[in-house]
Amino acid sequence: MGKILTRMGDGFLSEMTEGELQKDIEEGTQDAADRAGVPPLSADELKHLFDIYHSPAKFVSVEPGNEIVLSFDAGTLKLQRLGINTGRIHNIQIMERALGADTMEMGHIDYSYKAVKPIVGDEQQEFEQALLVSTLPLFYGAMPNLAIYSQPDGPVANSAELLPLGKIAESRVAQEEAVELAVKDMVYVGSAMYESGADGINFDTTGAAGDPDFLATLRVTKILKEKYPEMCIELGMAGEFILGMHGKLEFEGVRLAGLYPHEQVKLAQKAGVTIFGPTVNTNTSRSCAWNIARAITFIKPCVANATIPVHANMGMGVGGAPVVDNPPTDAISRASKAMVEIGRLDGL
Amino acid sequence: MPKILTRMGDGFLAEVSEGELRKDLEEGTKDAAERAKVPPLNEDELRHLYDIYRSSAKFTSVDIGDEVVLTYDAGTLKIRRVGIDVGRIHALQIYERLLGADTMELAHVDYSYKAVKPIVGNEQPILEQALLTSTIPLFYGAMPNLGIYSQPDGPVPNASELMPMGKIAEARAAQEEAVELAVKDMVYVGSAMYESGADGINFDTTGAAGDPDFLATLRASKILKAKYPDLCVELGMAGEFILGMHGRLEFEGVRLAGLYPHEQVKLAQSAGVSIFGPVVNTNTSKSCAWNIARAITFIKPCVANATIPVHANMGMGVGGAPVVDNPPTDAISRASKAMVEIGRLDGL
Amino acid sequence: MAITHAIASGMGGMRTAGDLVARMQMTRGMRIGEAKAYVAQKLSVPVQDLADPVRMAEVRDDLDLGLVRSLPHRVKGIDAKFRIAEVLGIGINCVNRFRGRVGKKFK
Amino acid sequence: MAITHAIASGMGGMRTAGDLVARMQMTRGMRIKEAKEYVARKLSVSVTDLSDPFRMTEIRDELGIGLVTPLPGRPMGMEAKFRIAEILGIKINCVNKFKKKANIDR
Repeated sequence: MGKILTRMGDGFLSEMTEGELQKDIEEGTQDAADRAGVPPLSADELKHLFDIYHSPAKFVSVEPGNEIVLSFDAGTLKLQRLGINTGRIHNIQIMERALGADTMEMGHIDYSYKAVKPIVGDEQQEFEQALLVSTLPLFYGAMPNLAIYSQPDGPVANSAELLPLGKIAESRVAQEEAVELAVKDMVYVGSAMYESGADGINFDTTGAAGDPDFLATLRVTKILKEKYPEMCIELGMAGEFILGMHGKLEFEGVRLAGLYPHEQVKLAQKAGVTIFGPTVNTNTSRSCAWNIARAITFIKPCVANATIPVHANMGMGVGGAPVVDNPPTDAISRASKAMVEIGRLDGL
Repeated sequence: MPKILTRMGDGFLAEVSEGELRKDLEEGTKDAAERAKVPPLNEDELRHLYDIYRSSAKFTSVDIGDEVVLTYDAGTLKIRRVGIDVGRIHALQIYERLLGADTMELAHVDYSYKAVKPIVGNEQPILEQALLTSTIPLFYGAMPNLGIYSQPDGPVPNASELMPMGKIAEARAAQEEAVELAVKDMVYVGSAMYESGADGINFDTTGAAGDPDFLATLRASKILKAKYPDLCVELGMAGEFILGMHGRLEFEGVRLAGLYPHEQVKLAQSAGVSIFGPVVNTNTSKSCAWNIARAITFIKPCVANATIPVHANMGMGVGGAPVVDNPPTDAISRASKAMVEIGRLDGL
Repeated sequence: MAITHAIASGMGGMRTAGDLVARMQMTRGMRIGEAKAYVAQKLSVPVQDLADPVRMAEVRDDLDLGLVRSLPHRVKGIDAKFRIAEVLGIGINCVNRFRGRVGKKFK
Repeated sequence: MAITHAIASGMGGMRTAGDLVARMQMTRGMRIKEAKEYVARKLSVSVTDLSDPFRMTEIRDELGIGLVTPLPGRPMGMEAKFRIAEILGIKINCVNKFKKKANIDR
């Protein structure tokens, strides 16, 4: 029985037997099914996954005709992070014309709506120029990033300092204040960029600061969609599970803490989201096969529950992709194919 | 008697007679002399100013051999503000090779040390790459900008909300807290940039939020110079007069509120500043001649008191330059020549 | 990362019809199958042509929807988006704003 | 704004010796006159030569301290700054950092 070359969630190459691979896939789907109370993958799906991860090819892909569209979080920042000294309009053109991107996004280096607010005029000026010279749909994106509303960076009391002191009520009040401020900033920036001609607004890494983060973004979406019914709003998540940092927050009668992707998408739809981006985090000490089986198990019922397009997050450390800055194409292409073919996605 | 074409402080063209021009110069210098309790310009200097502003030439300049060196605040941002989509290293190269800049400055669009802190790791690689490809001395610059430490943007209570409520002590406490936080941020970012190889750090528009702003910058300069004795610190001001927003703050026994440039420079020197940049604001309802006579009267004793190089701020709305985004070369070149020749400056 | 996904499962943006299918998801909230069928019908091509760069280069050139190679005298940028809005029968935010800015005659 | 000042009263950066005079202000806190005299002495030229682009182009080329129009084979950027530090007898922060990184810190 030949050894299969595979990778761990931290990117390291490792070898496993067919039996080990089979076991990893089964355990991965079971883990997700137990946590989210959703069905595990079927025998056919597990067989398909096994075939994808069993392949010795360096690169795999979906079959012709099954391609989906890609949206990009932190779009223009990715080139900046690599130290490529181009302007952001150049970056959009590089993504559009050199890399065949379906959509693109302009983002500010701090990638938080709060940080964009004071310089939104500078952002609009550049964004309007970008729209004149690009053809693909252009998002403006950033994170709700509720954490930076806490002292010493922001105005509200720091709930992560209050909680260990047992000041639960004070901590909740601080988080509720942060929600109000974040809603204001996101509506302000989202409106400005839409008025400048944006095709869409992306709320990325939503829920990074737990349920208040998710609540703020759902409320903003609702406000923006009422204000601009034609606006495309993409809501991308930070993890598979809404952390109950507050614990009691609700949106339209549904408690947010503890929701999994198949439940999150329903609220996103209610709020008026156009494209939903579920996320499943990668466990670095398990294999990529274990991780992708687990990720697809979370995502599949989310796609089934959706009436809107679903673009799963498949960047570094999410959606079965290993947690490594320089991503190995073998692992990414396997995750890409598996997620699209078994998860039945509309995009990534 | 022929009319002289001149400009008002708001940039509008106006005609004055020879007598009116002379009167404007005399009143301008007198205004500054009375406010700062410094000597007015002498007969020879006024005569020289008169000749500069009486000229009908579109452009004027210093005599050959009298040139000074120029530093630039908000350096790379100026290229971005006019909507040229180039990376910041390109912007530096444009200044170095196309515009003949003596020095240059790398800057973040928000231009505040507080806003740079969370993304300093993104700024450093850009600075490091810029240093590899440029020859002229390179500053990293931003504003102390104490205003953004106040709620709802920042962590401390808002002094300008507390003051009208009569909560003077609370307002002062809030400003003192902001000073502590700003010092930390400036030292953090300044150190990071110096460690990345910056030739200098520029604290621009210092004092914009009054005496706490100035105090924070003096303290940050002192700490940085103690840490890195070879670091060049440039300290540029926001206005001719330190606003007493707190009123009682002192640096090394000297009360900061109400200080004029010739007094500010002494404190800058004792804080270890390498280059001091005094500012005199432009009065838009007076002529450029009135404004420059007034500005030079403030700056001359500052230069006389200095043992370090003095670079007067001569950008939009300061140093006798009119308050207008698209600056007329006639007015700027006259102010430039007058300030250098009569103010006896080391740079602009 | 982006390149790998684009090759493994992406439609291919302007090389194919990826940007057009994305626009249907964004403006009408269509799921992938519906969006592809809609675009194919509007372009009068079978769905399988949508991800074929050879075929789509021809179709995009014929319909003036913007080419990934910037050829002289062809639409690029905002003018291509005017055509896309027309061909797909959708509103494009910046196209509408452009119309507003250039004067009444073009509304 | 910047262009007007640069023509009206600026030294001219790399077109002349503006960057070198700036370095003396920045590293030694010299006033303008002292800084110009220092640089002129180090370059063995007169102070008037410092703001003459014609003369300074020759000097900068001879000394390898960077030309505003980078010609092939001539020092530029970091290379030029190595020589500037040596000729002016000053420390340049990024040059020292570079030496460390490239392991030529002797």
